[in-house]
Amino acid sequence: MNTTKKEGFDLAMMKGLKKWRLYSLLAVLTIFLSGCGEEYLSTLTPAGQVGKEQFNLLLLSTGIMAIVIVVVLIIYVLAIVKFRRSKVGENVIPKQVEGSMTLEIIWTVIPILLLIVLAIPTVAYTYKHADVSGMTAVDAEGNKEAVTVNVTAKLYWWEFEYPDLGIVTSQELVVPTNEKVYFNLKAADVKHSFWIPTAGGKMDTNVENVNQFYLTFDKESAGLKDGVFYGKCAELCGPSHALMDFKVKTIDRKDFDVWAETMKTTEHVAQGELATSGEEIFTTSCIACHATSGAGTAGGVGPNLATFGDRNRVAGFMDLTEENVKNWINDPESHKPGNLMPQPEEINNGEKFSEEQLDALAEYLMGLSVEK
Amino acid sequence: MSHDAHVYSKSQTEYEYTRRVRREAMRGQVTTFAIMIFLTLIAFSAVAAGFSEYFIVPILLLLAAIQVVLQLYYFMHMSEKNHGMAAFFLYSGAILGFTLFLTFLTIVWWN
Amino acid sequence: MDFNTKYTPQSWPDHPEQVTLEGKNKFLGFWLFLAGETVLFSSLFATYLALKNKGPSGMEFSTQTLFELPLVFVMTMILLTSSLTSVYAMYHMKNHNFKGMQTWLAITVILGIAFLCLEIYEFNHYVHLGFTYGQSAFSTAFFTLVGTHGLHVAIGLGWIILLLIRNAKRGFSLYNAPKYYTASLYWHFIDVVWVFIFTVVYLMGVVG
Amino acid sequence: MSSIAKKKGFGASLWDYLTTVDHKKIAILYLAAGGLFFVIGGIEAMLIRIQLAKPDNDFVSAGLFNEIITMHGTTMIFLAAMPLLFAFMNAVMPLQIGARDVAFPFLNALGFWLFLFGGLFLNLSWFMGGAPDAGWTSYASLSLASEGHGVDFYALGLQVSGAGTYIAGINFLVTIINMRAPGMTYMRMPLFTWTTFVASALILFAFPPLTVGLFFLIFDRMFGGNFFDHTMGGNTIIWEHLFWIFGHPEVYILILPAFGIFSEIFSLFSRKRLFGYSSMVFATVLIGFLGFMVWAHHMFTVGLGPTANAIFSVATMAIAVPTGMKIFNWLLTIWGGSIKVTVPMLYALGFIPSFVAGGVTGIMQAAAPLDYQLHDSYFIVAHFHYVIVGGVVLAILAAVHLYWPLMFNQMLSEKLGKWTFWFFFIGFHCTFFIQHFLGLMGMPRRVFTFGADQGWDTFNLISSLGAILMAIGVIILVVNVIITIVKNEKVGNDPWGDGRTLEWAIPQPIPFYNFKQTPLVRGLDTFWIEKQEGNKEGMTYAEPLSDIHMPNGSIIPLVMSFGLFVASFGALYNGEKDWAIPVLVLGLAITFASMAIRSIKDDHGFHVHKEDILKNEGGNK
Ligand code: HEA
Ligand code: HEA
Ligand code: HEC
Ligand code: CUA
Ligand SMILES: [Cu+2]
Repeated sequence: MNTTKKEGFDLAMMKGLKKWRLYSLLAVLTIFLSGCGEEYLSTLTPAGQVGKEQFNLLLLSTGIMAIVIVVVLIIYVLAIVKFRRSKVGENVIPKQVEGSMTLEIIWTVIPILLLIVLAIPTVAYTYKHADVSGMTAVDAEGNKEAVTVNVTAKLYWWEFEYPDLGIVTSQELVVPTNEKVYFNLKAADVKHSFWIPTAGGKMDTNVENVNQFYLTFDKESAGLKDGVFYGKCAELCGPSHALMDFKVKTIDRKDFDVWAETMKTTEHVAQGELATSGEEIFTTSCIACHATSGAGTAGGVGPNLATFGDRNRVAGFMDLTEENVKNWINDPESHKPGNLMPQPEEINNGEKFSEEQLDALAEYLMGLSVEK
Repeated sequence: MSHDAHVYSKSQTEYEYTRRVRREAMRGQVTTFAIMIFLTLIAFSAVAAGFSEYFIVPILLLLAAIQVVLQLYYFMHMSEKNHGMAAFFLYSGAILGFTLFLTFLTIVWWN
Repeated sequence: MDFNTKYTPQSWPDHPEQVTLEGKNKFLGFWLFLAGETVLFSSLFATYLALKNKGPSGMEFSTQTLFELPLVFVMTMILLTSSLTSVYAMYHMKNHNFKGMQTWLAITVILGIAFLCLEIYEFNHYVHLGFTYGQSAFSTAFFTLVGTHGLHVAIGLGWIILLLIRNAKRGFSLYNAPKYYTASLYWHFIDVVWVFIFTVVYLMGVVG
Repeated sequence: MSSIAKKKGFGASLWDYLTTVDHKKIAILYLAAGGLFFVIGGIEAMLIRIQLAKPDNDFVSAGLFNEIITMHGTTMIFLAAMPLLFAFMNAVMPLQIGARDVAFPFLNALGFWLFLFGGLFLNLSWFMGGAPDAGWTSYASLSLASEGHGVDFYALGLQVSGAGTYIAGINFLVTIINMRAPGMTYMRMPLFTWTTFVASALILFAFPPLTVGLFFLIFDRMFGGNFFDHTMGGNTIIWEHLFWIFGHPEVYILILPAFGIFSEIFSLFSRKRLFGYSSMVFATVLIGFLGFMVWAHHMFTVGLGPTANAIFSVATMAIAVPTGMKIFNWLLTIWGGSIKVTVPMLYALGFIPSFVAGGVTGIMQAAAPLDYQLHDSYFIVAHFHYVIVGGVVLAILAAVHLYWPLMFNQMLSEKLGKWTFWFFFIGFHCTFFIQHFLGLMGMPRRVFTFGADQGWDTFNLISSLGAILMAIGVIILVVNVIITIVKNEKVGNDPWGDGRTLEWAIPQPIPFYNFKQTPLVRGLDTFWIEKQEGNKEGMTYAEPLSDIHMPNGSIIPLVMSFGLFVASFGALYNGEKDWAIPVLVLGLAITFASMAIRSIKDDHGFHVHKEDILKNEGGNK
């Protein structure tokens, strides 16, 4: 929060406002605003440079708007108090004033000035936040410097491909901290929108083109309540739009490299009898849609499950418990209306999975991990 | 309506005068038409002749614009008085339409 | 003064379409309508430009290969001429020459029908080539833009024919003069749109 | 024809309304239909708030929730707010400019019936397999993917009712340009007339892109077109542009008449000339103009690129300037006046802080990088309800009270009116203020439910409780209306005592031909001028008493609209039912046949004779 205050201050300085009066206003606002919302979800607790800059813009604009509102309210209250008919007398005919040139000029010029103050950082940030030129930068050996993630939004889940690392995951985005992470965004079916409130504003995933932008993550997610930041789909995309959540794990660059490496190399082996029988069912019924290896490219029909055991949600929104995994497999439709995972009857010869089969599948799936 | 104009009969000279004015105006219209045909011919033959695209497209648009102005001002009498509001709204519409062109040519894109 | 007042060429007002309040309203309202139509067609044109030559991968049709200029040229000439004939009709209306007006409008109608037949022929031809409405975004946009114009022609024809028949026995009045006048405005507007169609769709399409 | 005051049976009155071309009766039709749709949209809003009152609620299902929000937005904007404003435009504007009726009475009726049948068609979707569920914006990829016929109902229903709106727009424009009474120069027109004028101009230009967009959607969904199907080369962004080129002006179509209504109220109940009249007019026109240059601010996150975003950001911010001019001019109007806090004035006073709060959040959203955060979050929901409910709906409620005596020659109860106001006003702030924070706290809009772990519970509950207060307010209003109608106490003209404009000068009940002689306008606030100069009658006349020419009523508008209603069913079931195409053809045939009949059958109207006019002096004699 200290940095936020400082940046709010810098911004104000930069634009040469009545410095410290605005500063104190902004400070108060900051404290007030960050009072609400959850740390892992709120735009008011930004955890990355883009989010912070947008938060500064929020503070600056709120400050300006507060000035406007106060001015209006003062005139308004005075007018109502002073000029009630009960005060001025029942039969008074007020002077029929036509208008005032001076006043007109004042209330044209002052708003224009206020807007200019807002417009300058707006335009500057607009260009800054759209600058993805660093995406293609390479180091001396010709390796890409920055992490690029290809995000594909699908009904109702997210696929994250790391093209330069040759790995793919889903539902849970893993990114290194303190550097720019670039995103290529697109949708596979209908339009969605990719939003990590704490990291910065959203970008739509369109069906006919690839959008690009970047975010930075300054804070490791390990200390958060669930150990992750929340991500959201922000464009209405069908019945389960509300449930199209994803999670973001931010780790430092060293850990990230380790993670990427294990993703590429880990071949999963089922541990124990139950899990092995689960694997069997899985390879007959599920493997057609779900990959279990982290190496690969985008284009899965269903989420890649290589890191399933490391996640903290099932299907993006239910707590990761054995119970929920079973419930999900047993009846995806009732949990996430309209989603594209078939009901068990469709993949299990017209029958529901038995309790044992579900147990086995759950055991197997919970064991899928690259971190443990 | 209660306040319509009164029937007013022109005198013979007045009448003949207006007829003559109209006839001349009609001749003007035929000239306009000839110009329009001529412009169309230029446009089509320019394309048939196969000049370069960058040369031809502006010319085509210019020719079209001239034709439209001729239609509006002569055939549709926008040059006559009493068309102020009509012109105002038509041009507003045209300007908006132009903005639409610009937009659709710039910020609708392809994969 | 009444709608039913009979006029002589001498007493016939200079702007018979704008003498009554109803006429004035119709006149202005129609121009406003045309202003709205301008935006409507602009939207169609803009969409057409955005979707021109766009289709499923491997689409074989393009503006360069599809369009045939001679036919379009003939259509253009016909429509332009019909604009002139309707100017003649209005000329006769001002001169209080009812027969003249009806005759010229009838010629306009015939030209309009000829135009429409050629357009139908053209569409039919494309469909036979396989360039159907649902073939690609390009085909959809093309048929919608040009077809909307064609629909306007058809409506204009219906309107003028109705006027011709309706008033054949009645002659001029201040009641129908504005109707004739606005119908002719409409017809010119159709021509204006066509100027853009033959320029933007056909000529610029063939060029590239 | 001249037997006006005779008591009629129910059947006759009904027929009278079905065939009327009188702007005053059409106003009542708009008021009734718009009011009905407002209640329907309000009930949908209540369902939304009930569902969101607590986390993980299952009061409605996910799919149904999407239908509800879509229908709520669509109904409120197209079928409630706009028609209600049309009601007052019809009732008041011709009187304000001293006209006998609108320019095209027949088209006026046609516009209403098109709107009504379009609205009915849209709402029939509830009973015919499901309502549209792609949001009121119906973004193309989703609206093409949406199953069932919901979106078809949306596209066809809006097409039909949109045609009605378009017609109404042209009608008002021509009326104002051509039919002002002698002396009523443009710069003497009351502000409500001015805002009607500019809003109508916006309709003229904003509806064609919507029409085109809806046709594209209809073609794509029902007739095999490919406008938005990207696998066939189509492009969904075209829909977004077309929708917002319409959609942004649309919000000014709503707010400008509201501004007009408040301008009338402020000056009337302050007994003072509107401060800065000419700059108010200028601001209205400027807002209308700028309204067309900013649509892409709804598309900042689409990926149009920084240059487009920067341009549209700055252009959007510019709208604060003319709007601010208006706000300050209103403040200066009451400043130095003699403020009487009647119910309409109460709404006007409530409007100022509410609308300013909503307007400034609009400016915040206009800052593109900030909007990346705010877009599609509850912050947006808060913004637009602040401007729409705090601006448009308050204006409509104010106008109901203000113009009730003009339309019905009765006065709504001031006491109940104040109760309505306070419930509605407090409920409104309670519901929507808190939503700003929900948005900032990461809550996306259009979510049918939310998890308990996200910190949104309390605020959502507060929001839902506020909505209940609003509903109570509305119910009190309904009660008020019923009581007033039953009591039926006549009040005569100028019931507020301080009327300034021509509509208050006309005797009550207003004769169907309005002014027996066209009035002469001698300045801004012409009625006020006449009263100040001691003119008892309140009007000077520009012409001697003579016969009045009036149009005949006609059932054709209704039949014509009904034809399109029928045709819509045909289009909807195209390719699915055998009878679809025949029904489509039948419907269009009905419409075109009625059009032909209309143009073949001369309808010269009738004359009201001088003697009858003299016999039929209005209520204040
Ligand atoms: C009546 C309806 C109405 C009105 C009047 C407005 C008015 C404004 N709106 Fe709003 N808007 C909507 C209805 C309306 N809006 C709706 C329905 C949506 C959502 C649609 C959807 O997605 O479903 C929306 C969405 C919307 C967005 C898109 C947000 C997003 O989806 O990401 C934006 C972005 O710029 C915006 C901006 C504005 C602005 C700048 C104004 C301005 O006109 C406001 C101007 C007024 C003031 C600023 C206050 C008074 C001024 C002063 C006192 C002077 C001094 C002020 C300053 C110096 C700031 N609106
Ligand atoms: C004119 C426009 C208008 C109006 C007036 C309103 C009025 C209200 N709106 Fe809404 N709203 C929109 C336009 C409007 N809205 C739009 C365009 C959307 C976006 C849709 C979309 O995303 O696609 C939206 C979305 C929207 C949402 C977000 C949904 C979502 O994103 O998930 C919410 C949630 O709180 C909401 C609530 C309300 C409430 C509580 C009211 C209240 O003010 C309503 C008050 C009225 C009543 C409460 C009437 C109650 C009547 C009764 C209870 C019956 C009495 C009956 C008899 C006596 C017979 N609206
Ligand atoms: C036709 C393809 C398909 C088949 C077959 C299929 N699934 Fe899925 N599965 C999906 C899709 C699509 C999703 C994403 C659903 C969503 O979140 O909207 C999914 C999601 C899941 C999830 C949640 C993933 C996460 O990241 O949280 C689990 C667990 C799962 N499936 C397990 C299974 C099991 C076990 C089977 C076999 C018994 C199976 N799936 C068969 C398509 C399939
Ligand atoms: Cu995906 Cu909403
Ligand atoms: Cu907008």
